[in-house]
Amino acid sequence: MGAPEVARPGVDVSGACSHEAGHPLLENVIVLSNDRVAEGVGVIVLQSPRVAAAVRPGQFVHLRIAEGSDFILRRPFSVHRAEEGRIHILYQVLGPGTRVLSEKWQGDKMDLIGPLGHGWQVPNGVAHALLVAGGLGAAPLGMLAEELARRGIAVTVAHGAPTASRLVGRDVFEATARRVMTSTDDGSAGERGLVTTLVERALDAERPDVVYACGPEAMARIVAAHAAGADVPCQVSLERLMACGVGACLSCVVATTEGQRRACVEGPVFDAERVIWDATGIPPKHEESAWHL
Amino acid sequence: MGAPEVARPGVDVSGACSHEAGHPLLENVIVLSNDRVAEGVGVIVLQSPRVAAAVRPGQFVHLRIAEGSDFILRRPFSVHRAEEGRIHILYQVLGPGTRVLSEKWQGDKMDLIGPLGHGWQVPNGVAHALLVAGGLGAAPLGMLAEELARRGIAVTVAHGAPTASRLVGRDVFEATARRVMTSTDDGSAGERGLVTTLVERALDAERPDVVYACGPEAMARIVAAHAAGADVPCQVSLERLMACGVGACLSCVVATTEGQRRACVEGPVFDAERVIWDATGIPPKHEESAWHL
Amino acid sequence: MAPVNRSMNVDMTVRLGSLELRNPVMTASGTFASGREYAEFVDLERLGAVVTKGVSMTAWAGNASPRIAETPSGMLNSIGLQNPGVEAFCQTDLPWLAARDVPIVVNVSGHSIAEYVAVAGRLDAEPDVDALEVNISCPNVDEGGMTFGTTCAAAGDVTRAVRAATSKTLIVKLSPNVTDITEIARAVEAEGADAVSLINTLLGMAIDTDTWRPKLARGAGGLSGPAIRPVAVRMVWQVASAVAVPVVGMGGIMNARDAAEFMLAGATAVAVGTANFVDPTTTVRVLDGLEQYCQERGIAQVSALTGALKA
Amino acid sequence: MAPVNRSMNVDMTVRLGSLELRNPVMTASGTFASGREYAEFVDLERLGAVVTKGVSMTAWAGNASPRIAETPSGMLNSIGLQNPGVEAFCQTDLPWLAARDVPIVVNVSGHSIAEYVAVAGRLDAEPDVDALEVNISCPNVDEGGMTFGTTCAAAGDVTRAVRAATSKTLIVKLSPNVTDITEIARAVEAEGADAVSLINTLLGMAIDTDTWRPKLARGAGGLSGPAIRPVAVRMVWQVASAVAVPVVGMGGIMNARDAAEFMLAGATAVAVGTANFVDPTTTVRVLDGLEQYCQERGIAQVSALTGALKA
Ligand SMILES: Cc1cc2nc3c(=O)[nH]c(=O)nc-3n(C[C@H](O)[C@H](O)[C@H](O)COP(=O)(O)OP(=O)(O)OC[C@H]3O[C@@H](n4cnc5c(N)ncnc54)[C@H](O)[C@@H]3O)c2cc1C
Ligand SMILES: Cc1cc2nc3c(=O)[nH]c(=O)nc-3n(C[C@H](O)[C@H](O)[C@H](O)COP(=O)(O)OP(=O)(O)OC[C@H]3O[C@@H](n4cnc5c(N)ncnc54)[C@H](O)[C@@H]3O)c2cc1C
Ligand SMILES: Cc1cc2nc3c(=O)[nH]c(=O)nc-3n(C[C@H](O)[C@H](O)[C@H](O)COP(=O)(O)O)c2cc1C
Ligand SMILES: Cc1cc2nc3c(=O)[nH]c(=O)nc-3n(C[C@H](O)[C@H](O)[C@H](O)COP(=O)(O)O)c2cc1C
Ligand code: FES
Ligand code: FES
Repeated sequence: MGAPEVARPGVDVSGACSHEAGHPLLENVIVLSNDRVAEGVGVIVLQSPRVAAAVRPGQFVHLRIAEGSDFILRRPFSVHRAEEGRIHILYQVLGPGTRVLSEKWQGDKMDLIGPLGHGWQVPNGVAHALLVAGGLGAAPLGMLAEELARRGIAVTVAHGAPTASRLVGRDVFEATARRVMTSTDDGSAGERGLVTTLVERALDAERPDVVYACGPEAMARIVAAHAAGADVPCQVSLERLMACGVGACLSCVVATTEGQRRACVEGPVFDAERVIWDATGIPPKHEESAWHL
Repeated sequence: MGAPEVARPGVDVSGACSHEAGHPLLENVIVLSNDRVAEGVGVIVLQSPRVAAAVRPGQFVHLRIAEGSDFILRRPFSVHRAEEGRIHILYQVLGPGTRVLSEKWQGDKMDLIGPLGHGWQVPNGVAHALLVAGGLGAAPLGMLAEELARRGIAVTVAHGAPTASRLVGRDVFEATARRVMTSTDDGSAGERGLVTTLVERALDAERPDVVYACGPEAMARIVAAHAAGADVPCQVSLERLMACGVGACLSCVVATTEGQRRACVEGPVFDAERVIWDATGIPPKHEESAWHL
Repeated sequence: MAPVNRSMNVDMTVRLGSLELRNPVMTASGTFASGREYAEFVDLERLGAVVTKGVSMTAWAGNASPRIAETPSGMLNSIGLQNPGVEAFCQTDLPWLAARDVPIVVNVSGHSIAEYVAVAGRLDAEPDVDALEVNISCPNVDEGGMTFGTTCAAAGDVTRAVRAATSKTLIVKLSPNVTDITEIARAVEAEGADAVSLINTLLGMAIDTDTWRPKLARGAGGLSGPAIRPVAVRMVWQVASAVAVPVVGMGGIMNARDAAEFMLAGATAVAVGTANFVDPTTTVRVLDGLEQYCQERGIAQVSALTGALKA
Repeated sequence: MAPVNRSMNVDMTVRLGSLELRNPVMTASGTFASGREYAEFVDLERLGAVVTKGVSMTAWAGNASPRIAETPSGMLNSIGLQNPGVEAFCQTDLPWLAARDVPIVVNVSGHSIAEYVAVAGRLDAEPDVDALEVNISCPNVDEGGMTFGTTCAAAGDVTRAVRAATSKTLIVKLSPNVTDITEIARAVEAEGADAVSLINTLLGMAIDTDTWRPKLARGAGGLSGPAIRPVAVRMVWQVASAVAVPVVGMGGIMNARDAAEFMLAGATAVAVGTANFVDPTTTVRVLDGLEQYCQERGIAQVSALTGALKA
């Protein structure tokens, strides 16, 4: 649709084997804190110096929540924030794995693989970015907001959730963004309605140079359509079930105009215009859950 | 071999379906303490009021060590002591289940089925009993020693272990027995040698009315032979792998002169003279371990 | 999702041939004896049916010990159908169970077709027996057992012979250790089975890497528990679309969700096996949970779950 | 037990036909791509062999998503052999891997015998390929795949045709979804297989009880991981006593003890699959652990474990 190609220095985003610079590693981590921040939502802070030093906005870690047979698969989580030797994960309790995560105590040990995936790209010349977070979609946008602010790029955030208490990740946005627009389904905070309406308005009024969106796929798809209509490049972070997390198993593919691409390596952030939206890859409870707008 | 039949009031020990009086129940329990008492041996005290009130010496509980898929099977443990609402389990760390048990903290929750099995029987007219404990074989003999002492029956204990630090369960024996004879393989406590030698001597010198033995099956077998030779009735507590613990699955059978008998219901305590000793039912590491004399 | 209506009346009854069960939750043979041992934990009269341990014509001693081994999310067993024989069963266990108001399904074993027929004939004479479940799938006996369940011809032969010997509801229990279970299911249906039950255990083995011996004295044994559930659900789904008779589904059911999974795949009723060892109250927990599952979804009849899987 | 001699030199080499491996630890096809993704975690040159993801003649798109589901101690997958085709493989992955000093086993897929032959023929021309593993057991493709692995005739036909097309070491990968795996193993041995590998995944299914849909978009898929280990060990044990060619054992290997279990059951080499996802360093952990296991027991050659199970 004519949106300018997002420049990604040194990374060929069209090839099947492009890797983010920065090698993934296996790191033993220790829980520093684990706090409930909303109904069913927590922030866990992990001592993870090697990942904290290497992670880029939009990348994720693949966490082994427990040893033993109960969780054969690791669980992928975005790095919400990274600071001196620590990473923060903003998580929602949806199933057994995230429930066990919510029961971790300070001092508990786990291991993770990271940093993984292809994060958000900041094209040269961007002066103003619109970040769109649907519920827990705030998770991978936290580091991005901080990075953009650090680089002097103006940030507008459109943040939506079903209800006020689900507007998690606010602190980072409020500390970094020029403007935070808010909507809730029930009107308990900000406007009553959908975050996509805020996006339409922001595209029109603020003319951002780029849109970064994360939330339910249905939301991301509408945001992408609005951005395309406004001729603004848009990147979306997508979720897929992941076994290996490192590109080996092909469980996480996203249908794109270039064919099947692995969300764990070529994603989770994709150019929206390349995504073929009819594919579904995650359990629907996530769409029904608080991520839903 | 002419040993007088042990009288068991109200229990037909020869039938396939005899049950110990006292119904097993499922009880949620809380860890009150969990202390290491020797290398790889611990005592865990559980708040378990219903079992504590009903359990008889030699009975056991079937403990669910963890929820989830890692331990499909419960683990059987003798009740070492029972007091006001609490039971004590003396356990040895041998495999993954007992390792997880050793990592339990005060306040942790589990559940158990108990009291289970047919415990030690005290024939009428017994005035003097010999208890034979091989290593952790002390576990099911603790309650018995206390019960016998309470009933004014004289107790002699023959207690053997590979080395002094493995002589666990001493406190109960010392508090209740008229005499505690000791042997260790390495001579670090008591006599150097096998507990079976102590037994031979005690049978000869003290003429007990009954022998109660628990330890490696090889030990129990020799003790039984000595007892038979001395014409003293002997009861042995045997171990078998157990799935249900309540008599339903037939995984725990012991070959006896009356046919296959379930260790969880008709045992774990058996009249030694009825046991056909060639059967083996437990993983050999238990025989190789500190239970070994 | 609509708010839960805990007072909604769910019709929990299901039918296996001419046998109506008050609910779909049965016990899996060999894991519940004849119910007596679990009567302390479960009100037997609440169950859909009690399925007994396998009975043969004469007493079987079973296999050597060790007879079980724990495996990841499962267990192996090689009990070997130890049982005191059908006559002893009819004298002791059956009267005890018959005094309870619960349908009785007797699991039938045999080393030969003649033995299956003899056991079935003996049980046919017992008015308290509601149905027979013919086990052509036990991996733990040398002759008979599983071999009857792995070819269509043998499975059909056993079924035909037993069918002629009994007028009771006839359930045939299938082996999962086959290339195409639908073929066997069709063969036993054609010979008059009123229902099929599946799965029996998968043949498995575990080795003690210290002693270099099999963990089971017998070498191989039957794998059960949650580990096998995906295989069982797949087979129930395949069989339910291949035959017209009802399917009793089992294999690793630990809770009501698992039971619902089997029903959605096509099972009319379900059986709880290994889970009884983990939690002796599993059967009633599954039953209560299934009812609540229906209430939460406004489902008036539990039988509506059967085969309701969407493509 | 003798004290551990950590400096004892254990001969870790094993032979698969004419192919000598520096140790018995291989990767299981489809779980390790062509090694590149795990090179961050594992020194590939330490492995016995790298077995690649299945390659077919033309590019295959694979199945719809979701393609995986977690199950008790296991996982289901229905990747569907997505791959860019043998030509692309030879242009990109192969040269990368060939630059490492590690034997390369290429897993071969086909929808037809002609496709298997074409892929094998193409790979035969590549000097860097050390062996072919012919996958006649994938449950995740409609035509071909598992169907070739479930009858002796078809398994034999594929093997014969591929044998004629390649002079490389030929491993045939067997399906566990059969009544008698020894029969299939004998058929492929008779047609010239240099080794057999087993097991591929068990066909399974899981259903989402909220949506009433299968958890995999495709419906059924392949079960792997520790849940299936007892079935795999049993089959390796059966096959190893039925054929003379070496057996590569796999299915739920998580650590060195598990690997030893397969070797005791009769495997000459082992492959690590699902465990790579749990711990990307599993292969070398298994390798180091196996060496230590031998040292602890004074075993001078790891190959002495093969088939050493006591009765
Ligand atoms: C790149 C990426 C980043 C993510 N970042 C976050 C985050 O920052 N915060 C957060 O709360 N969640 C995040 N998720 C989703 C998170 O991984 C799942 O919520 C979590 O795995 C659910 O595990 P469970 O055991 O609780 O649920 P279950 O549904 O029981 O999990 C069963 C299986 O499905 C997988 N699964 C379930 N839901 C998802 C999902 N939405 N995405 C991927 N796999 C899923 C699990 O990993 C597991 O393999 C992210 C997912 C991806 C792919
Ligand atoms: C009636 C009875 C009373 C017992 N009392 C005690 C006690 O008081 N203190 C104590 O330390 N141990 C006792 N044991 C042994 C104890 O049950 C085992 O040591 C324990 O189950 C080992 O579990 P694990 O996971 O650590 O070992 P693993 O060997 O990994 O266990 C694997 C499986 O084998 C079973 N198993 C292993 N060893 C034994 C065994 N010796 N007996 C029965 N099952 C076994 C386990 O229950 C489990 O099912 C008793 C056993 C029985 C039958
Ligand atoms: C200890 C044990 C004994 C069993 N005995 C029998 C039996 O006698 N007859 C039979 O048909 N199935 C028998 N089975 C198989 C079960 O009935 C059931 O088919 C199988 O275990 C799968 O269900 P589960 O995973 O819920 O246990 C037995 C299973 C176990 C674990
Ligand atoms: C995600 C995934 C993809 C697989 N792809 C292939 C394949 O392409 N070819 C093949 O022969 N086997 C394939 N397999 C089967 C494995 O190689 C192996 O046989 C099986 O998973 C059992 O081993 P495990 O339990 O260690 O994983 C795949 C398995 C998984 C889990
Ligand atoms: S999760 Fe394995 S390729 Fe992406
Ligand atoms: S453990 Fe089941 S009968 Fe004894």
